[in-house]
Amino acid sequence: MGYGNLVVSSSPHIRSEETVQRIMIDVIIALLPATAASVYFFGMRALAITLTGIIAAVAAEAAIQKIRNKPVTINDGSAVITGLLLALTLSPAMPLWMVAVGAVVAIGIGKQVYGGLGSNPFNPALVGRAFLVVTFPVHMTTWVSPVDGVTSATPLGLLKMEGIKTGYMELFIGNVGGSLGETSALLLILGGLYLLYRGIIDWRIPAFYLGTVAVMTMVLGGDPIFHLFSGGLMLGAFFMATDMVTTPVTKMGKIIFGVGAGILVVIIRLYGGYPEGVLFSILLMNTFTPIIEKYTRPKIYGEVKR
Amino acid sequence: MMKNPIARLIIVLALISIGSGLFLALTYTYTIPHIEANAARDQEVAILETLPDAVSFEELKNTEFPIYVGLDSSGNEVGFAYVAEGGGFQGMIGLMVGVDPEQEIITGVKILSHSETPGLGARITEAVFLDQFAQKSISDNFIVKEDIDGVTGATFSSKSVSAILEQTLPKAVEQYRESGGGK
Amino acid sequence: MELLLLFISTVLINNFVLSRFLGICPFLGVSKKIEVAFSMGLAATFVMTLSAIATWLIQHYILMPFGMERFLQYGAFILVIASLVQFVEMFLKKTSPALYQSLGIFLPLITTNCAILGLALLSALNGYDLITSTVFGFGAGVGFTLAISSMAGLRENMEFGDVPEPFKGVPITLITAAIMSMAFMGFSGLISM
Amino acid sequence: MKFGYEFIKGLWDENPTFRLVLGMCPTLAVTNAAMNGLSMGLATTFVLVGSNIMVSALKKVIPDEVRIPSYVIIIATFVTIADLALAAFFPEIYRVLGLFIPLIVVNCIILARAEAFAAKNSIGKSALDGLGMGFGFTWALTFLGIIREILGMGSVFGIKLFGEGFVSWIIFILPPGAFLTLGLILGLFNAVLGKKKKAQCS
Amino acid sequence: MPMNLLTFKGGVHPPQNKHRTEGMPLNKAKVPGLIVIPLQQHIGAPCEPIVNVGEEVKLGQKIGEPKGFVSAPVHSSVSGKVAAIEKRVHPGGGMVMSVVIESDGLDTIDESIKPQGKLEDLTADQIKNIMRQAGLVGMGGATFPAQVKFSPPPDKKIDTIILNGAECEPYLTSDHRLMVEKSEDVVNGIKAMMKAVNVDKGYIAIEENKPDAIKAVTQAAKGEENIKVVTLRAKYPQGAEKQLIKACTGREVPSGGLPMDSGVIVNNVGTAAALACAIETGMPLVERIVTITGSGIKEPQNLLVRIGTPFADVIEQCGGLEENIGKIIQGGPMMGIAQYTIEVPVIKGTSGILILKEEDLGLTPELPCIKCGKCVDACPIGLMPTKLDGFASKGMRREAEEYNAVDCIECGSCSFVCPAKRPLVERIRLIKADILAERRKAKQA
Amino acid sequence: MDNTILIAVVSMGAIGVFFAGFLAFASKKFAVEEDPRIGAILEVLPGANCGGCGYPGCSNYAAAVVAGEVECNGCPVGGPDVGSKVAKIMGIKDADISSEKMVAKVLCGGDSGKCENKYRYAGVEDCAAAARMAGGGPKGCQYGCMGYGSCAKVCPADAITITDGGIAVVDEEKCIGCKKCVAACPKNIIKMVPYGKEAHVLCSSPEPGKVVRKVCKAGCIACKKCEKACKFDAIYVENNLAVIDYDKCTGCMECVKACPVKCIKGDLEKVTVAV
Ligand SMILES: Cc1cc2nc3c(=O)[nH]c(=O)nc-3n(C[C@H](O)[C@H](O)[C@H](O)COP(=O)(O)O)c2cc1C
Ligand SMILES: Cc1cc2nc3c(=O)[nH]c(=O)nc-3n(C[C@H](O)[C@H](O)[C@H](O)COP(=O)(O)O)c2cc1C
Ligand SMILES: Cc1cc2nc3c(=O)[nH]c(=O)nc-3n(C[C@H](O)[C@H](O)[C@H](O)COP(=O)(O)O)c2cc1C
Ligand SMILES: Cc1cc2nc3c(=O)[nH]c(=O)nc-3n(C[C@H](O)[C@H](O)[C@H](O)CO)c2cc1C
Ligand code: SF4
Ligand code: SF4
Ligand code: SF4
Ligand code: SF4
Ligand code: FES
Repeated sequence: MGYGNLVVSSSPHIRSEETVQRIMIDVIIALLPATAASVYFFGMRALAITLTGIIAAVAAEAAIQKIRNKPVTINDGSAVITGLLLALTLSPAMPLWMVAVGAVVAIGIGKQVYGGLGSNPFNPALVGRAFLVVTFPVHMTTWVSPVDGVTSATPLGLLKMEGIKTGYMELFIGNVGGSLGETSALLLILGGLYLLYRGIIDWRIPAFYLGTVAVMTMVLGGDPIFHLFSGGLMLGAFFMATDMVTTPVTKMGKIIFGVGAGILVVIIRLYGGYPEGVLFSILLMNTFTPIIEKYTRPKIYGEVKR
Repeated sequence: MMKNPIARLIIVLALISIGSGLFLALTYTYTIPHIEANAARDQEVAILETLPDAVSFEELKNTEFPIYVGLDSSGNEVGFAYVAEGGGFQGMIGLMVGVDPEQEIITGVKILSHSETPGLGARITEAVFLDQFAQKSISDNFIVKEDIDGVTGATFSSKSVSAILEQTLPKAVEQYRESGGGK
Repeated sequence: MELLLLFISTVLINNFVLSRFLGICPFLGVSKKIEVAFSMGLAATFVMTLSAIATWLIQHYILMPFGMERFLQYGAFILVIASLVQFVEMFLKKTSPALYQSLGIFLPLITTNCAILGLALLSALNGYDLITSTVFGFGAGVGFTLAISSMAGLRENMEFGDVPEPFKGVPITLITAAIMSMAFMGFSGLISM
Repeated sequence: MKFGYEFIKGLWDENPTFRLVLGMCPTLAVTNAAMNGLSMGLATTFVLVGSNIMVSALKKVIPDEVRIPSYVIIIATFVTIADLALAAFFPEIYRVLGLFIPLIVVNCIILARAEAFAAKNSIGKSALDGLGMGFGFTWALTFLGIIREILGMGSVFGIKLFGEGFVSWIIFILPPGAFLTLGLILGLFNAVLGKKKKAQCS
Repeated sequence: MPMNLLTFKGGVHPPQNKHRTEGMPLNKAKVPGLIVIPLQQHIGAPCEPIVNVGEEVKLGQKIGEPKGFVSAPVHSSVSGKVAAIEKRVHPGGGMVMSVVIESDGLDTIDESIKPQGKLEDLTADQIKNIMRQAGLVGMGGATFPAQVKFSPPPDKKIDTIILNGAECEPYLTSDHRLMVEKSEDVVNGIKAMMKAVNVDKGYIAIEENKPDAIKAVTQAAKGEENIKVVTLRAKYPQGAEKQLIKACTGREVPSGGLPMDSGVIVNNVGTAAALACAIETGMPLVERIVTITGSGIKEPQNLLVRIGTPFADVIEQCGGLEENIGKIIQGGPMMGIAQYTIEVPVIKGTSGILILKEEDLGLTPELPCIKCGKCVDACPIGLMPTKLDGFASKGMRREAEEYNAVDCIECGSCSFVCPAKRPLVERIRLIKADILAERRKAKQA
Repeated sequence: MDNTILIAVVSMGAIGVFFAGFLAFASKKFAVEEDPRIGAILEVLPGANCGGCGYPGCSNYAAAVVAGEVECNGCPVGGPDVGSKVAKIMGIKDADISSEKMVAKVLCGGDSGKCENKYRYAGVEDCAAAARMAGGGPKGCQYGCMGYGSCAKVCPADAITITDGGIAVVDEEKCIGCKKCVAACPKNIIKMVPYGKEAHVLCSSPEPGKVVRKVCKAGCIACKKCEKACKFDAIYVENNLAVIDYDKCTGCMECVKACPVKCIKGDLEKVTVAV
């Protein structure tokens, strides 16, 4: 009675409610306030860039999976995040076709060529951005002011090239030149806290990343508050350095990742040729992620010393 | 048994080496005049370009870095050119700087070597950028965006050139004067 | 300070593999396992440091005095490097078999690696003094080790991803190198400020 | 027929760049423009042919123990000749290729052909082999150079292809672009032509 | 929540789902007409039948004689006639020789059954003998013969007995009810155990979510200075013996070792109660408490079931199945074994029968690992399940071994938390089996 | 300028002499013994030491080939020529002595039309994993092929396919006889049989006919009709299962015709011996 149609499988027979899709949707939710703020500050142009980024990323994902004869998995939401995050790192003055190129590169070279979700060693959105920076450096460094819409440098650019420091309050609210998503630290922190609350990101990476930047700038005679709230640091710390795919899975590994990225940002910002170092710091740490992971394996219960 | 092969080994390798040495030496003797001529021409072009009034030059002895005194057709000193070096965006930037010590102005700047980004930082080699320095006083600060228009998208490289000039000019003039220039 | 800057610059900014394209063959070939890659890097660092010294001596005490640096340089350098490597290999084999097992086996590969000859030539070209040459050689080795080890880490993980068949092996490694190279561009401008 | 194959094989079947994936350093370093790729290819071809001929001619004389050093000396000789000649007569090209001319000495292709082919075959065949391999290398480098130059500067052999509006993709003439272009092209070749089948040990 | 609850590192919090049966008093299950007693209900060598088809047997009569040291006898749980001795489906997986007995409904007790005297008068060896004769095996699920556990090699000094009342598996409440209703037996059992190996430290460890059990056992253990009732944090797999030992004693069982390597013997509270019962009445292990629960059963219950009762009979007493049944599991949802037929009998290790409806199965396809690290954080052993999963799916045995695959206790925490729904333990089990097979081969060679 | 030539010739000569002497001395002083095959392989390898094979140098690659870690044609410089030479060096040592080509055969014919599943299996698509489940896997017959393709996954020659009916079949032509599948099958139903033999008993159940008939329409019921039909004593029933002695089998296909459940398979078109 009742059998013949029973399911048999290996234990465990129950699974947690959490799914990949749910995680991705949460990240998108967490990014919404900052996205909305960018539209508020920069107008429809920001919206157009955001949508271009998302659509191009999703379309590239679907197209490549079609070509490869693999199931199309665009509804897991990861391509949306990639497109959105890429858009948030771009200048509002960016030509739309370049945004699309960046998104296609992000998905194609940053993700699908490695086998798609979960297999990419580098953060796809940052691969896209890095490609754009190296390909179209002039466009990538032309910023407009949200106040009057004319060309203006970012606070970090101003500091590096002209030695001018922007006020804290403007940084915090987001009333400054820069990329779509790096303007308002406040809303980014809000999104980050939401992700922490939902248990999606681990506190270690943002905490050690930001902490290291603060301590290092202080030690090297910079202004920690200015550096924490300017540039893409908040966006990077809460949304990019936390991309689980490209960061270590171990707790100790996450700490090392955060500290390493923090050191790199400060070095590049204070001593390097670029005003901003978040992009490079995360990509560089992505490079070392496998090694970090390999040498920070958790202690095993009852480990026998050999 | 053992002796023979080793001897052969040594002899063959020696012969090949000797042949190679011979061959190379011949090639060398044949090409070296051309190579030296090329180098000399490059140097001459660089020096004379930065010293528009000069037609020939002489190298000053015992200076920290190369300094060349420019002479006009009648053999009078019309200024000097020196080689300066400093860090750029990707690597070192080498400059030839022409100076008129009388008027204390720059007569010309030329990039000898650099490894800046092609199409970006590399545009510091273009006349539009470099010509701005000519006729500027040697005590100038060459502040990019104020005194000098930087290359778009390559503020860093532009600033590097300015910085090299600012740092080396006084020293060059001093060396020039110490080594007996400007009499 | 000068030396420290040179060191940093050779390791990070002008990384031999990622921005000077030297030593690509072992970088592509011997970067499948972290341990192996790291040993390779160590061996290369060792040989690079030694040959930086050796070629400097040859350059300054044999070639230059006789005015032969322009045309006997390549042959002399490569022979010196080859015999040096061979000597080190045999020395290791004889004195420390354990060390030989972990490092020595990489030595033959290093001989025909353009990074080493490139190093010698660059150092001669830039007119470095002995100490600077040594630091340069050491830095180049460290940079090579850094690049090849992290590439090996990435490739170990790639085993588990579904890399499209045509891209498996060299192509994906090159694409990864491209991204690494972009990441290393972040260090641009470090020395000059 | 067989003689012809020694030449043809280097062009595709055993193309050093695309099939054997050898000599990657110069391939990546000098292909930022078509002209550079071409010149580097030709210089390498010169060395290849020269050393192949010499090695083949001396193959009976050279004892086994010193064959590698002998080959190295022979190769270094030809490289130095190429180097001097370029410096004397083509200073512009020499400046661009710079360091990579002497590095031909350690280009695996050359030693490999000397060992694997010239040491076992007649002078004529060896010369053809060297020429084929060299041309294979040359076209591959030129091909990469053309692609990178078009994308990175909008020109081929220095001739501008597009109007003022063209935005050049600088990455392609920078180090990352070298890796990227070669990686993508190798992948695409594999995709279109099928991967080299690995036979089995029986 | 008290601050100093004992616990371990890692672990997960699956929904408990114990509310339906935790307050339900024990009921005796009806004795079915046909009983199927597998000759192997323990880890180790199977028994040989010592009865023949057609023979009359009595309640408590030994019908299977153990072969080998690591083995345990089986007894008839009813009186009646042997109907067949044949291979039958076993809840553990395969087909096992079983004695099928037609019950006469009289429960005539075998004459060998008699009280074994007072605990104070028994020697250690006598207690161990009672364990052996009663066919006592671990009732926590592993069914390891009890007396074997209590006969450690002389060089292993045992100083602590821990009774495992954690019952960390969701849904199950059989230990919980046992501790509430038979707390005296539990305490007597641990006393006997402590005497059997001559130790003076005993813990009864219970998760915080069973306050009534904690109260009852504490009450029963009053005056026993050597026995400590400890409260554990409710977290899965708190009941796994290595985690329990860590929580209670702070010691870690060395990798590859057994609890006795750290001086501890861990037993289920049910094992202790059965021992107490065997000493008091002489009755061997012929019945046990089973929780029948899950979304697919009409009336969930805790039943005292005779060993050998087919699942079908037990289910019928619980009001039968709901519509659209998807899975029938012996044991809990985290470690239990899925069945394909309800012909299988209740055996000594059957702590529960869990029946899930199709819609509760959560059969989602596996996605690529997103390296979220949740499995790494969850693993109570400190393994890296995501890596092991990768190694296992590529058949990379050496690497898996290097990453300590054999230390996996197969608790399933990793599979449970994985958002990509990867079958992590499943693959780890495979590679682990592979490694162990390889090691055996190497040992033989 | 003459000076230059003189110096060059002399110094190069000196370097040559030094180097040759050094090498001669070294090769005598530091000789090492190793597997002669390593030397033999090293001999045919190009010796470029380029690392293209993934090993740090030619000698390491050679050692790896001899250790069986890597295939013979892993050297990109040498290409196929060198590959086949290396294979020859390896092959001479390892060549199979038996001349008859053996191929793998999956001895189960109970596809989904003939043998129904006991339940739905929801787990890793892997035979070893499925075989651990209750009842030895979902297959009605616990001895039968479950079709999750563990054998196909390990086959280096791509010789195994899973039919629509969910059982594995080996392509005789592609099979290279490596036996990897035999080791991979948890049901132990892949056996090596001589290539070209036509008749095979496609059942592995040792259960009595009564039990077999209950779960599978294509299983051997041990009726012994084949035994009687065979004129060459080449088939016999043992442990409730018909077994063919391939040494005796002539391919007459009489057993195939005689089997009532059609579990002996053979192409009747290809009768090799007339009776
Ligand atoms: C922003 C933030 C910072 C935290 N910092 C710390 C900390 O420095 N040390 C700590 O032990 N827990 C800290 N926590 C608490 C953790 O959320 C949590 O309790 C802890 O990581 C759990 O450890 P486990 O992952 O090992 O279970 C922090 C939490 C947040 C949200
Ligand atoms: C690939 C690439 C190459 C670059 N090369 C140079 C360079 O050669 N010189 C330079 O000053 N900046 C270079 N930059 C730096 C940026 O353009 C930098 O933001 C710029 O120095 C500051 O911008 P601004 O000139 O518009 O103020 C490069 C950036 C990238 C991405
Ligand atoms: C993941 C896991 C969870 C376990 N949970 C429990 C449990 O909740 N209760 C229990 O008594 N035994 C549990 N066990 C079994 C114990 O590890 C141990 O085998 C048992 O307590 C020993 O007692 P026994 O021999 O009397 O059964 C669990 C084992 C594992 C591997
Ligand atoms: C917390 C979190 C952060 C993420 N950050 C990024 C990101 O920075 N860039 C990106 O392309 N995708 C991001 N994703 C999406 C996804 O993980 C990413 O596309 C994978 O790297 C693709 O394999 C993020 C996802 C999560 C859950
Ligand atoms: S790896 Fe093993 S011990 Fe760790 S969580 Fe998974 S099943 Fe449990
Ligand atoms: S829980 Fe799942 S998705 Fe997360 S790291 Fe582990 S295996 Fe990967
Ligand atoms: S033959 Fe064996 S391994 Fe192959 S599919 Fe069938 S059961 Fe699986
Ligand atoms: S695994 Fe080997 S024996 Fe089996 S079918 Fe494939 S080639 Fe034949
Ligand atoms: S060409 Fe082989 S290492 Fe550079």
